[in-house]
Amino acid sequence: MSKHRELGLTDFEYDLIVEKMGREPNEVELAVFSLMWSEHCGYKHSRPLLKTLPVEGPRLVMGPGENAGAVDVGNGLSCAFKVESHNHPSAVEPFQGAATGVGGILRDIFAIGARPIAILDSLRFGEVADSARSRYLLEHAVAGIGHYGNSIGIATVGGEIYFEEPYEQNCLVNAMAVGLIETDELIKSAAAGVGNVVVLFGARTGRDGIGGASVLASAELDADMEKRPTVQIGDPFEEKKLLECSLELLDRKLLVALQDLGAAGITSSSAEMAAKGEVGLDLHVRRVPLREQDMHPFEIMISESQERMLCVVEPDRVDEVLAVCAKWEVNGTAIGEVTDTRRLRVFDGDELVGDLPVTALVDECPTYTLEPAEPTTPLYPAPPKRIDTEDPGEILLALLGSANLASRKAVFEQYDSLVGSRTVRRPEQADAAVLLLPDPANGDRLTSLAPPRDDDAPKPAIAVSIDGNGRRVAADPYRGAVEAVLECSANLACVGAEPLGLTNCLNFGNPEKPHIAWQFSRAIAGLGDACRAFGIPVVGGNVSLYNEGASGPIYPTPVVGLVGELPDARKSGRLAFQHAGDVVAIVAA
Amino acid sequence: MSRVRVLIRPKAGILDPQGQTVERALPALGFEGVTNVHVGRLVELDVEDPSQLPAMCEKLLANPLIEDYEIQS
Amino acid sequence: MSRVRVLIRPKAGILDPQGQTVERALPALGFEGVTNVHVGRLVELDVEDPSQLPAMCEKLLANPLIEDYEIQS
Amino acid sequence: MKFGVVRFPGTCDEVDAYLAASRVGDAEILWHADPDLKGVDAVIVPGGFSYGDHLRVGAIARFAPVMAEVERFAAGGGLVLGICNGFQVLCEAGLLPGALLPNTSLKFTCRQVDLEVVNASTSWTNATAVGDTLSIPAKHTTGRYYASDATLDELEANGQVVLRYAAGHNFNGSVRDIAGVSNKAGNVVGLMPHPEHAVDPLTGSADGLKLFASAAAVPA
Ligand SMILES: Nc1ncnc2c1ncn2[C@@H]1O[C@H](COP(=O)(O)OP(=O)(O)O)[C@@H](O)[C@H]1O
Repeated sequence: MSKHRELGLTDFEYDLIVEKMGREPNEVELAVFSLMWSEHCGYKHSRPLLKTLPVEGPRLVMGPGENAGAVDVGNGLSCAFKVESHNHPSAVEPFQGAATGVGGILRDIFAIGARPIAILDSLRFGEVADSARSRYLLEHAVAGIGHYGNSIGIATVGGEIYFEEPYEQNCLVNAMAVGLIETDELIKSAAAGVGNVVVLFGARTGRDGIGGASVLASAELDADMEKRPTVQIGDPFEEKKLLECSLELLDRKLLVALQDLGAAGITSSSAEMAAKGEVGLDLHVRRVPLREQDMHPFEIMISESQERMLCVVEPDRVDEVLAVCAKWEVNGTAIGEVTDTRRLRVFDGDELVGDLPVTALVDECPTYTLEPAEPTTPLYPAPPKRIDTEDPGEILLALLGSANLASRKAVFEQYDSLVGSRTVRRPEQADAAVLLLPDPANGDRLTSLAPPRDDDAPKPAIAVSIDGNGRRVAADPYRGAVEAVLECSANLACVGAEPLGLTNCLNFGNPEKPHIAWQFSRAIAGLGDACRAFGIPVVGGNVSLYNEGASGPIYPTPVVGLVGELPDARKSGRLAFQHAGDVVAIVAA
Repeated sequence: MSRVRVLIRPKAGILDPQGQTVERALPALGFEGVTNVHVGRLVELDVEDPSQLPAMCEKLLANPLIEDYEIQS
Repeated sequence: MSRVRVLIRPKAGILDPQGQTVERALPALGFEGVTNVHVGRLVELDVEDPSQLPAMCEKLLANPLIEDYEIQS
Repeated sequence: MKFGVVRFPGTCDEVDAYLAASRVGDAEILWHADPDLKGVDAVIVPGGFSYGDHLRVGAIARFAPVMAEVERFAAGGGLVLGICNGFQVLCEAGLLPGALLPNTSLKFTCRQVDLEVVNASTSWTNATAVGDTLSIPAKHTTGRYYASDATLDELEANGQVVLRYAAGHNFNGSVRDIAGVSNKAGNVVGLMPHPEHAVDPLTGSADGLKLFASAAAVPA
């Protein structure tokens, strides 16, 4: 099979690349294109539909397109947030997969300058009562999330879990992160200023996540395939230093632009920075600090090693930037320059090993129109009957014993939900987590470390929640997606918060199949309509497609995360009945 | 019954944050000239049937995706 | 430069829940006849001056209050 | 009263400790690499994951330059409080007796616990009374307090057991339900639970503030 197909590119796409390059791409160039034009980076099957989502709202500060979206939460502060999936890595190695999922979404938040303050997670596994594998995945994914969030010192304040057979082979691990920033300090990722220096900082680069692209390695290295770890290992300690280092660099106004390295590593972050800034970049792969010395240029370009960031710096500030890196014991290395060529040029020493047109890489990835068709027969087998009795007592016991209804304490107790001392409603106290905002009435800016005073002034807060119900979406994709927004909004309402913005993670099967395309397009229509009806902008999100196991696709699972505001945290609602004698009422439309 | 030792270490090429941290800390403690530090796990056990050990390592003691193991008996 | 291994294990008599957990998990996976399981740490390193090792162990690699160590070179 | 709060790479709870201390006095962050306590009257070694908890909790942080100063300060009777990871660091440094082992569950656990005050005459508990119950969150993976029986007997005889988990609250398996201990003189105290997260009823409890208030009341 030809290399481009092994890398996931179609013949049509390959021909298009040759046309845009004006020649055949070499190995480095093909590796870079295959990643930039992958579903993950290029949104080939979802971009047109995502464009239909509403992105306007009175409190919107930063919409889709940047590392995370943000809404205005008053007093000059913005809340940045985003949800992302790490489904496939978690199915392979649940602890590291889930951990690096948290690490990745946190980098998105501090890449725009915000200090992360909270994490939420949304998990789907097979029936834990029946499946040892699902129990293993659950246990290790939860441990991985806790390990990363706890160690880096960011509170994991909420989430949701659901178990059913369609997730048996393809579990879902979605993580959402929330951060705060002074609105006028938000930083974008566009590279700018010809002659400015590109600095890579953070962990050393190894062969993590190179898996698929190893077809590009020479035969001799192929014999060493064993040595190519495709599992990415996360190091929250490194990320904690990276976080503090990034925020200090921004605080000192040393950076022109900042971007995290996620999927496709240096490749996608540099290409996107160049595309947004309408500039070119020259990168020198031999300057990249490596974990293994014998790496190929293409491996360095596409490695997914965790805990790295890329920034653009004016030449006379480079020394200061490197000094801040040294203070935080983080590697910092100048690896390139901003040019006016609008090309991403990769040098191995003096040799030019890749020369790529930035616009083609980032903005000209072909998109595909879906061909949705409503299925005529049910896509999922009817779930087995799990309660086989008429006896109400036994039914109640069976319900209470079901994993889907059981208390989540065993999970959320593994998460530090309190670090930061702002958690007013922690798990199981309310339907949404409530987090205190810095109180400007006390002169408390994010950076000033002024302690809140115990006075009678209102305590402004935000509320956050994450929800989704795949089974409902499977039954009716449009209404199921609407309901996800409704449920999440209702969760906020229960603590007294009003939604300001929404993020979402669209977990679906293979969109090239007409019935999946139908689920996908109907669900996005529902999501958009619900958001329009509520006046909530979609500030960003993530798409995870091809979630299928041997026995079929997962339930279509759009997960939505909401951030809302409440004027006074002291008045936020609780779940528990508070006083004997209080009136119990039901409110319904 | 024999006492067996299993040494479990991060696979070559896999990030070993513990080893890195220790290596970086040593000079400050006055220990120079130490390199290539790796931190792994040690499992010691009495087994009746040592032939079961490789399977035991693959299934439980080590995570073969990211760790190598060595059996010392 | 010599490659050295340091084996660190919980002191006898101190509860070792990791060892217990492994011991309990094994029968469920079909491995019988395993007892007396203990889980510790393995540190491997290249040292220029092996005479530094005992001090390194006492000071940093092990906590003598709760752990025993053994140097294998 | 001025508190200094130590920050190592990987420390997470220093801002909370700083804010808690600021409620009863002044506070300042102390950088691990500076061998300088900046003239503070009390030092807090806060919680988090210094050096990623790599190798063994607290093992690397105890060698930070600032810790040599903390040791000198403590030896001269200076007030030192270790919280969670800070407790682990102080034990590793030999400023406090004993060691912290993995929870018997081997799991990280975050839970509000009740603590019983056993000794109300240390520098960090003098604003409480013996027998008081304090509701304070605990959150850690390595919080099982351990010392040999002989040492434990000695600690109890000396009044060095400062705080115990109330019945049913010892989730980590600590010997004799010990949650916090002091040195012989009572100027150095360490505990696993996090008083800095319990300084405002809005976020759950204000009982933890009593520890900071205790130190603030000690004549400088
Ligand atoms: N995966 C998870 N991570 C963190 N917290 C969780 C998770 N799953 C559930 N929780 C928390 O546990 C509590 C109960 O969850 P759930 O039973 O899903 O509640 P709800 O009825 O509000 O949907 C909530 O506070 C929720 O945020």
